[in-house]
Amino acid sequence: MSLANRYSAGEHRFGMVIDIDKCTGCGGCTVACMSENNVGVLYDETDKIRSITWMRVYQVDNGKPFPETQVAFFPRPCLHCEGSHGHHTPCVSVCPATATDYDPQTGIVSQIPTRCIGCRYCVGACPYHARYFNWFDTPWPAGLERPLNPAVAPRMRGVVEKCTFCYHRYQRAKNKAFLGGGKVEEMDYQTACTEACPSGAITFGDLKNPNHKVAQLAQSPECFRLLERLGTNNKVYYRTTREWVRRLADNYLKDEKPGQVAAS
Amino acid sequence: MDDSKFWPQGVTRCKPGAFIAWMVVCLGLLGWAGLSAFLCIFKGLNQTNMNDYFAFGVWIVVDLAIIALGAGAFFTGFMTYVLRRDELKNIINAAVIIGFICYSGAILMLGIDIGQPARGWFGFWHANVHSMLTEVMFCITTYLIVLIVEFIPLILENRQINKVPDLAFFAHHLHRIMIVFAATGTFLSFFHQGSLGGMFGVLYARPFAYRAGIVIWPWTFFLFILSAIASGPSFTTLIVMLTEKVSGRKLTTHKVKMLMGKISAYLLSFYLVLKIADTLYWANVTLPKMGVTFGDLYAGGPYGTYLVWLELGLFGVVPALLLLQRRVRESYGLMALAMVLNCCGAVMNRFVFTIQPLAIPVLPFEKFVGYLPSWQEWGISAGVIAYGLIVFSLAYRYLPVFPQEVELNKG
Amino acid sequence: MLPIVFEWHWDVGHFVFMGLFYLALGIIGGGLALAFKATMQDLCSGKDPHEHGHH
Amino acid sequence: MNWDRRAFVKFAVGAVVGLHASPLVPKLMDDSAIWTQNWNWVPNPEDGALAFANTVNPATGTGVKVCVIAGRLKGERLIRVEGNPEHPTSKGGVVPADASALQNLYYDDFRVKTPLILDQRTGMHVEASWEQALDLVAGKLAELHKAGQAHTVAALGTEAKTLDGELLSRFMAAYGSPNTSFNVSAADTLAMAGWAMTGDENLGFDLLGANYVISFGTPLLEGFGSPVAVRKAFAAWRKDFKRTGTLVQVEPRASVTASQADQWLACKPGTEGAVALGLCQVLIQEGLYDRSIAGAALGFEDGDKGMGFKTLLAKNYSPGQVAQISGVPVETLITVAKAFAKEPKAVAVCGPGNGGEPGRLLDFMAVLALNALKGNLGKPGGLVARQPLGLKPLGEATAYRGDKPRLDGLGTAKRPLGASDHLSLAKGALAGAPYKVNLALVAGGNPAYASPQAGVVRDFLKSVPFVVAITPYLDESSSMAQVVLPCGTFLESWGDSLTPYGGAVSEYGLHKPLIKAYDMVKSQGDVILALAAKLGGAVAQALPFAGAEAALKARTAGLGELAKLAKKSYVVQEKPAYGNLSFKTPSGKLEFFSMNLHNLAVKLTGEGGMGKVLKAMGVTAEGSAALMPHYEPPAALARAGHGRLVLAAVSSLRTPRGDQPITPYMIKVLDGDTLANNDQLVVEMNPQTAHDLHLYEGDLVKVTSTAGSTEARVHLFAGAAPGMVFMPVGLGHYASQNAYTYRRGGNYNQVAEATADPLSGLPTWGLTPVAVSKA
Repeated sequence: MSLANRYSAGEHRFGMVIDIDKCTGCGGCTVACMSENNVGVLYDETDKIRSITWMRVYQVDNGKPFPETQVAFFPRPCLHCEGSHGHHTPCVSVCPATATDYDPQTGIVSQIPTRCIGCRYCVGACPYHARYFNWFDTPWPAGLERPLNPAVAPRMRGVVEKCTFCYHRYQRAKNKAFLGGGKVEEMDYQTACTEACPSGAITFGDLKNPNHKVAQLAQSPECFRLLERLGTNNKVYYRTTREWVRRLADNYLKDEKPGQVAAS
Repeated sequence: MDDSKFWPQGVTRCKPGAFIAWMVVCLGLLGWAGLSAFLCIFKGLNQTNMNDYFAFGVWIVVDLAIIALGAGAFFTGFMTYVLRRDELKNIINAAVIIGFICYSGAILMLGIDIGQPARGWFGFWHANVHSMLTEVMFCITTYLIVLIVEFIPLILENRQINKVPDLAFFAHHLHRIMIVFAATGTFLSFFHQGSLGGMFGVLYARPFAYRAGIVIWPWTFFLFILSAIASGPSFTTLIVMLTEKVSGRKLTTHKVKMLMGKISAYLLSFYLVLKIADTLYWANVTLPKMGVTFGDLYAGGPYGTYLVWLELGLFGVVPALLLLQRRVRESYGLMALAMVLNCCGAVMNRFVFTIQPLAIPVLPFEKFVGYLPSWQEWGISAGVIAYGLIVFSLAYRYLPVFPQEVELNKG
Repeated sequence: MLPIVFEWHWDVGHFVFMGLFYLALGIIGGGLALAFKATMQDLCSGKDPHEHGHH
Repeated sequence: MNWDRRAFVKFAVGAVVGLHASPLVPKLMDDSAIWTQNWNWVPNPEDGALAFANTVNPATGTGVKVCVIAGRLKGERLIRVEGNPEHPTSKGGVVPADASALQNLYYDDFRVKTPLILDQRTGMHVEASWEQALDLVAGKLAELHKAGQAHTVAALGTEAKTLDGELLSRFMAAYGSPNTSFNVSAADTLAMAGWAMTGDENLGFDLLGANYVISFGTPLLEGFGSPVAVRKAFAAWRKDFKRTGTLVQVEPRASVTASQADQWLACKPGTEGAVALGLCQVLIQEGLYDRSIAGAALGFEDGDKGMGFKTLLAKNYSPGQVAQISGVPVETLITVAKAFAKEPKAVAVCGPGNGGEPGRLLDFMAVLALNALKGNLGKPGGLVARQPLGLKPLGEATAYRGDKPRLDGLGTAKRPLGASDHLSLAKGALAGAPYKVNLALVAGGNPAYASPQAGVVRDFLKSVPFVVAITPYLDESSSMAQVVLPCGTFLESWGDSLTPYGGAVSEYGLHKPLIKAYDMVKSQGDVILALAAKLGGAVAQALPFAGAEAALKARTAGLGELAKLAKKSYVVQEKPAYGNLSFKTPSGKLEFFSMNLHNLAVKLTGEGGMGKVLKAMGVTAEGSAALMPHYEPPAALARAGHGRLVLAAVSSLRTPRGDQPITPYMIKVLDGDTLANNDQLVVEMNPQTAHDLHLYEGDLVKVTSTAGSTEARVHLFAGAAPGMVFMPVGLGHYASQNAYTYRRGGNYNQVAEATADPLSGLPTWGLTPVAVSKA
């Protein structure tokens, strides 16, 4: 199916292509994201299952013995799933309070922390662990509240948060384009992680716009999506030439080969 | 201190001292729950051992379990008022009280379980009607209103309260139109029992929970309804039996209990046939499409296939076969045992659907994460049980719950 | 939640869901009102509440 | 109307219905909805106009843009550090240390906000005015000077060639002490190797121009030079899903570089140099080497100095022998060497070790030899010599004129070559030979934590009666100081940075105050200059600047107007200076046999004693081989075995190197394989090695060396070489002011043992024999 037809009607479908063969796992994207989106730091961040990391970089290895071992990294933002029929994002469809929504124009899965009741149903629904619950009040000790970005409201305890593809940047770009009388161009709207990546492993843009680089790259047969078979129909494409990395991106039966299995 | 003038007409109850002692024990548990609730609300849910992998913990298991077991209220109500099985009138009061306890207890628990209790009502205010959880919230709350309406006449029938003419009239008139409430309750309860199942069945990105279905309802929707109405009557009967044992008084005829057992038996058998079919379809069709095998899902952590045998075998087929036999139902002890197994099956089923799907990693490079509830979580869970014990004990002591009690304990 | 608040796009799902919800609430409210009204009537007519016999 | 029961009930019902019909209910619901969203302890950042300012992060060499927001009520504040796409080498993009720099800037508890003076009675630091603090320090210095004890003052700086380093050196020389030390780095080793073989100390690797790169044990993708700039080259080899460049990594662990490389040669620890020599031998035996320069180089063929490099290789470094030494198979050596020779733009890279150590000089020389044989000297994609930028000196050269020997033994027969380092200074001072230190000036860094064998430097600082720290942070070193003088981070002060390690083009980065986060904080240069002014005399004369800005103005006079330069924040040469290297060696040729080294040894002892000198310098090879690239087994390996494992470092861009404190965000992004639950350090071991020691995943172990020990959890990683244990660097801070970094893991520098590198004499701490036992 052609790239644009994978998604429902709507002007844009913002998405990413992440080149795993370029990612060096430096964490630049994660930190840039946290500073852009006011993600706080708890005093104990080693409790990873309660730590908030919108853009998490997973380290994986091929499981082979020395010296055939290799590691690779999966940077994992929110993948902004669309689901297979209409806007049936795993998390959006389950939120009882409409605190998360699928924007039909951009394909971005939004999150409204001030509306979230903290039931965590969406956390359970997301297979990517892209959703995080604020188990704690984030401490902002003296002074550390100063670098907070005014474009993004810091969250309170007891709500769920996640990557929004830096939606505030899109709004800013739209405002700017509106005032300038132009359109939002490819480079006007880029996420913080994309800008930060020193290897240029992340490409961001509109998957529906054939002029955008992301739309061109995502067509490559080397591109695939995480857990594509579940039918989440997300918008973050990964790319690698390494078979073992690709195999780790989805579940396969023993006799199946990646790339030859259709999404369910 | 003599409270006998509040007792129902013509019955005796235990001495106030013993009752107070029992209440103190329950209040102790409630105190534990109170402290836990205080900590969870003022310090946040970091007081629990839940985390981003185990977004749901023991609370949700208890919630789902007691709502399933509380289904005795709606189904007995349905049989009594809508299908006019008059012999069930002898147990309907108990069923309503248990239903009330389970539903109100579940809602209290959910109030602490959500991260923003003050925003709990946003589920109504900003309802997302596509969410099974929204349906659950609406139906549970509305059904709780129904249960309260059903419970009110019973309270008003207390010997002293009934002396007030306004209230006596009101109770009488509520009774007259109880069929309307019972029917509404049946409708509401039917849907939310189903939606609770649907909540997990729709998680299409969680292979362990996901089930195919029809239109918007996954098979779990129907299975949850069935398992709830199969175990609910058993649970109601068990509570009555327990009360009989504790009080040493006969409260209903064995015939009534046998009828409840029979209802359970048929429903449970029907449920099991469908459940086993569903499991086979899921294991052989649904899962392979997602690239997973049945074995994969039981390979890691403490969750082995023994859980399946336990849930469907010991807690499923065994009680179904037992209850189907008249001889078993005729035996007080054997029927009780079968009903206990049946209830365990429902609880187990709820556990399997809440905890296990979260424990099993979906991303191939994710790891199994363990979870054991904290003392605060146990505290709240115990508190809900204590709350139930208190309400039921008070109701039994002061309200004419069992119409046959006077008759059965003559001489 | 209230029909007067238009904060989302109302689709068929909303009509069905909210329709059923308000129907259920209406039945419960109506039933209660009915019982209430009957009570008031009985009170005015000065009947003895314990005449009805047992239910 | 009578208020009977019925009327009341009617009224109540009416009221309830009426209220529900009014807007009161929705209004109250709305209000309470808003109320539930107010969490007054969640900060509400003030909005304002945004602006961007350029600067260069000296810790990473990244050109960055800093976002400044002008709030109406609370004034200006910095909110973000982003990459600067216009910076010619880093071209946008940041690493964690850049993106989280504001956390160190703004962390009040961790910052030195005013001068602090230790109250002897309470043992606590007390706030003081600049006047008081400077008077106290200057008074102490003047007193020592008057007593003829000027040489007993030691200064521990960070980088020698930056503005701050030069100011410190001039200050100390003019004041009258030879004891100034700086952090050692691979740049020192590369400068020595270049000086020994080409006569040029400013060599760089043209990674961007190359399409075949062999990296010898350097963490190319984990912290080499400017990490962002290196990634730009790496990204170019992988542009648009095409592989246009080949990367080969030689090292004993499946690191990020090894995994991202097209080929990983897993070698035994410390044998990377031998692999380079093995490749040299293949080039020669296959006739694939450059004959015009390498073939004509001094010491290539046998000659009057003895055996030539060619013979040495053939004799000791045949593929078979190298395979024996390194564990890299013969066929692999041959294929890689052939591919390297075939590719027109190929370069071999040496650099810092994973622990940030300066590398082994002999290995560097082997890598230079490989490049020379490849014939890539001065060529695009090869080894190039950087053109100097033309920074002006700060005045007439000032050197220590006294007769007291240096405490670190630099310049003596024991250590003829080499750069200064804190550890040797500390060791010398602790030994008291020939004298003890009375006052230590810690300028800018945190040697008590970050120096190799940090425990020794900490003991040294403890032993010094009067310690002055000029630092932005309340860290391990400043907590030991009698006087702490606050200086700014790069975001709030004047200063500069030079070409990152291995850069192919000369770079100059300039940072200026972008914000006044704390009123009393000054640039480090300002503090040194103010101290000089207070002291007066020769010191003031040697440093005749009003402040750091003025000093920078003088220094950059050749680079244009300071204001313009500061706005742009960098000067970077457009492209590498290609063209053959002009060899500034004594022979005027490339030298495999280093005349510079030879002459130095001769100068110290005369021709006859040369062997002895070289022995003292740790070189075991005999004859001409001693002054040629060759392989010396690392001393640490000899003591490993017998149940001991070899400890090596794991470098990562999620942990800082050297002096820079780790930030809260960096701690946060460490995964469980680096910092386990409850802030436990994690060490990696090969599953087989762990099995032999009866250790399992997650076991708590004690890793002990002669230098120190730390506790850690075992993580089994198949990519770790057997017989080794790998430990992350940059953790284990013990200064309690920083609640985010305090006691997070253990400090590699406390366990790693520093030994003198043969020939260079620099401390190196990449491999340490350790005992690993269950804790």
